[in-house]
Amino acid sequence: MINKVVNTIDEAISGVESDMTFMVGGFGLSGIPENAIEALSKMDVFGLTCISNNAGVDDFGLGLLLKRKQIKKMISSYVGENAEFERQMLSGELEVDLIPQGSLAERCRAGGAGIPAFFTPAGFGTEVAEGKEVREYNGKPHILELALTADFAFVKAWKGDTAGNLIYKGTARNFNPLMAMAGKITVAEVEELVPVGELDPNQIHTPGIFVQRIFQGAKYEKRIEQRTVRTKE
Amino acid sequence: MINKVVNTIDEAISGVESDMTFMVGGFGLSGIPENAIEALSKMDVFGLTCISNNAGVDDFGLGLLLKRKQIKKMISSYVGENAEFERQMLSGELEVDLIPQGSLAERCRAGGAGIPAFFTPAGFGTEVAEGKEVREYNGKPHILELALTADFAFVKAWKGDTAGNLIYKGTARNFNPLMAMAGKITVAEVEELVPVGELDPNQIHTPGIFVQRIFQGAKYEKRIEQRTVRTKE
Amino acid sequence: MALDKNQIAQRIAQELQHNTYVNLGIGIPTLVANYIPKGIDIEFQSENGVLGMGPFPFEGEEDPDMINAGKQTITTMPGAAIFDSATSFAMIRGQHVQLTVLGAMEVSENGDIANWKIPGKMVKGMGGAMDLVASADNIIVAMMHTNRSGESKILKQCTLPITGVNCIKKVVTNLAVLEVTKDGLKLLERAPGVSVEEIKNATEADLIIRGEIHEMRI
Amino acid sequence: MALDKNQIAQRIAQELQHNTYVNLGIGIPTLVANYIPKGIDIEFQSENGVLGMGPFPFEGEEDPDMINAGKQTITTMPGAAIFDSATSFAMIRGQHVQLTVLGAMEVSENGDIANWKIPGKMVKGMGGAMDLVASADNIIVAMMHTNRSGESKILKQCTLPITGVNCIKKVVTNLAVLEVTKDGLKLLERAPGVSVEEIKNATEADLIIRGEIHEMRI
Repeated sequence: MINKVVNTIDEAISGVESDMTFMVGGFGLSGIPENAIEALSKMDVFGLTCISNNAGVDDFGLGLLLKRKQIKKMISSYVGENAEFERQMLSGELEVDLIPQGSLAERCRAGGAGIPAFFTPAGFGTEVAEGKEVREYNGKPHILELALTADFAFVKAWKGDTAGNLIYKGTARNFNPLMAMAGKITVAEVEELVPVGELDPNQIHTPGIFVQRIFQGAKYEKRIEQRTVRTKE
Repeated sequence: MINKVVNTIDEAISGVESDMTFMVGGFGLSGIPENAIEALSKMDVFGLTCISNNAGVDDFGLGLLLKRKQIKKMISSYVGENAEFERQMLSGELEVDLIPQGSLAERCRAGGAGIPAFFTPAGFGTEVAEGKEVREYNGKPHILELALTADFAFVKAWKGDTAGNLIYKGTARNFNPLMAMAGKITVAEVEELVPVGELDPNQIHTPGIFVQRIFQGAKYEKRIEQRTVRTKE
Repeated sequence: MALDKNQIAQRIAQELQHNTYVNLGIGIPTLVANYIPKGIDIEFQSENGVLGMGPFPFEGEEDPDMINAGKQTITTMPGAAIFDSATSFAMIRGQHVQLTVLGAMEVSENGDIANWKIPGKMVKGMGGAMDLVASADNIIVAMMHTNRSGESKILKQCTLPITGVNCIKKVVTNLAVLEVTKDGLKLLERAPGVSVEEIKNATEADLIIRGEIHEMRI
Repeated sequence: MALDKNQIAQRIAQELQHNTYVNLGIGIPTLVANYIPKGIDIEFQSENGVLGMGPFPFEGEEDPDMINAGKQTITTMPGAAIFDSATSFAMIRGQHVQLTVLGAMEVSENGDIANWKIPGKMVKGMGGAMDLVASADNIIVAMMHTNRSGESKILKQCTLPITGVNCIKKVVTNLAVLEVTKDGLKLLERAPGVSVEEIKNATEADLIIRGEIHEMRI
């Protein structure tokens, strides 16, 4: 068994440097690597390119890095929950590459899977297709999209074992398994770290081979963005 | 909840016709849809194109269909366990398209995922690359491979629920989840069919959306091809 | 009388087919789930990774690990399944999700849709909308017929950056039900008490009007 | 004296790096698992969908749902993971598996390998071999130096249909350890008691021989 455990958050993020490219898992604030993001927001690293479906909110998630202007460029599908983000983008301080959510997910998976490029119908005829090769398949135009990889991928799971195997809970899974595949160094944080042998091999979502470092997060706020409820009748 | 249960094997394979393309899950004899294959081997359908990693053995699995010469063409990665197969192939009765195992798996997934084509390094410079587009990425030549789909996909899982959700056991998983995605009609057979609500939504390997019909197989032989053991000291 | 948002959702719900998988966008589309006709089995997919979405949770039962694509807390129905974002869009791109209902800022008579960007003003991103409109067999748009200034949002050509070309099949607005045909936009139904003339006046695009146009039944 | 198959496996085992993932092909490569050096942590991947493969099961404990890519019954180690074939080859193609050890019918001095087809005679298929050789950072071939007629299997150019071009890094045979360099095949070590001359005579390809060639330590 290959042991992936790191004992401190500093060890988990060691090697991170300015101008690197990061992937950060999560959808909205659900399933984001809270502890890694917080630690990064205290480091003096700047000029980062950040691949993440969303950009957090002003005071949580990637918003923390945006506030300190650590991020030079965001590659995302939806960034609408963050006022500081919008300000930096409209003022030109922040470069933004918006790409369709499905293409973003597939490009991360492709990066991890050694598939350098693939065709998708998403975005044909739109701004997204500008400069991209178009080819017809099954009577329908498709555009060629390239794989994405990153120097570091930061992901968050529910449980993990010391070999780096991960299990996610609910829709906190989202982009995490795909980014775990695509990071040169994938740093996984988990709510609960267990010894090998405790997780059912049939139920692993991310096999440990995709994870270089694993640690149990010190705490999880797990903030809810849109609390919607119904009342009991 | 959308109910996918069919009550008889006849209902499960209804609509199958000569000259159709089938996908059949399994690796060797592990995880093959035994009941569907047996039922097909009793139907008068011929001229089939069969996409399956392997071709069964002489008297089990796809060997049953080969014996009755129901298969016109095999698309596989490895067919070395079947003497009748080899005879038909060398005599020219059977058309065979051999493709790298990883490309086969990815082409099935692509077919199910609406990705019509992708680049892979596998097979560059070999017979497999003949007639295929070559393009360099990351300093390495890649070939363009096309998605595979099928009129029917026959897959086998360990447990399934009435909504078509599937859970596999061990390495019997193999190609089954990918072919389930790629069948126009996917017929899943399971060792145990349970009501909805019994399977943990977090632990579903194949979401029911990919399955059109599900039934509990009458019996499973689960033959072992290479029984290898060690002795207790 | 023009429909309200709930009535638009109610009218769209009549389009739901038995035993189909449906993706509902944010806003009016979400309301469609409240009006599923009796005897029609539907499973809702949310592109952040859930199939078999249920109603909102009871107060106090919200789970931060269980949200929909609008980031709202949700529940799941028996038979639900959870998956990653790549598998989710495999379902969408691979046309396993039969119907997508989504909102729009503009639609055009050839079936283009614009709903993701107002240059220089609103740049939130397309989220999953481009994948959805490029893939689904059936796409229904739920929208108000005109903007706040009374200008038509149903145009000969979209003026905003488009989300997808030639992709939507039907538009249900507060005034009318329209079908995108290869000859152009066909008026199918009008809101109760709204005349064909009123609809024509509220529509910049040309409308194909054949025979008598019946009122919607809500 | 030339090595036997177990000794070839033993020599290859010396190449194993700590904390790496390794895919072992059928035949001699499988034997490598028996000789993992002390202090070296390795996880074995089998391309049919398992990481953390263990030894063969005890008699009576075979599980038809737990096999390796050679269709042999296996067990798993604590920390194992099971996955589908696409994910398995994502690991391979994405270079997450650091080392592949596989057999060959022929290799050439520029690192080509042929191991899947003898035209008109043996057509079993390439299985996962083409994906493996096209992807892995490090590929070691385990093979006998010559065929049964005594002809070299290490050639200037492969005569059989190739599995991959310019991909293998090392060859360990019953006679020698060879490295594929950009200048050609370099002789690194010789089997105990086997002379450089004997190796040269058994090799059709040109060999780069620099300095003294040491005996392998088994």
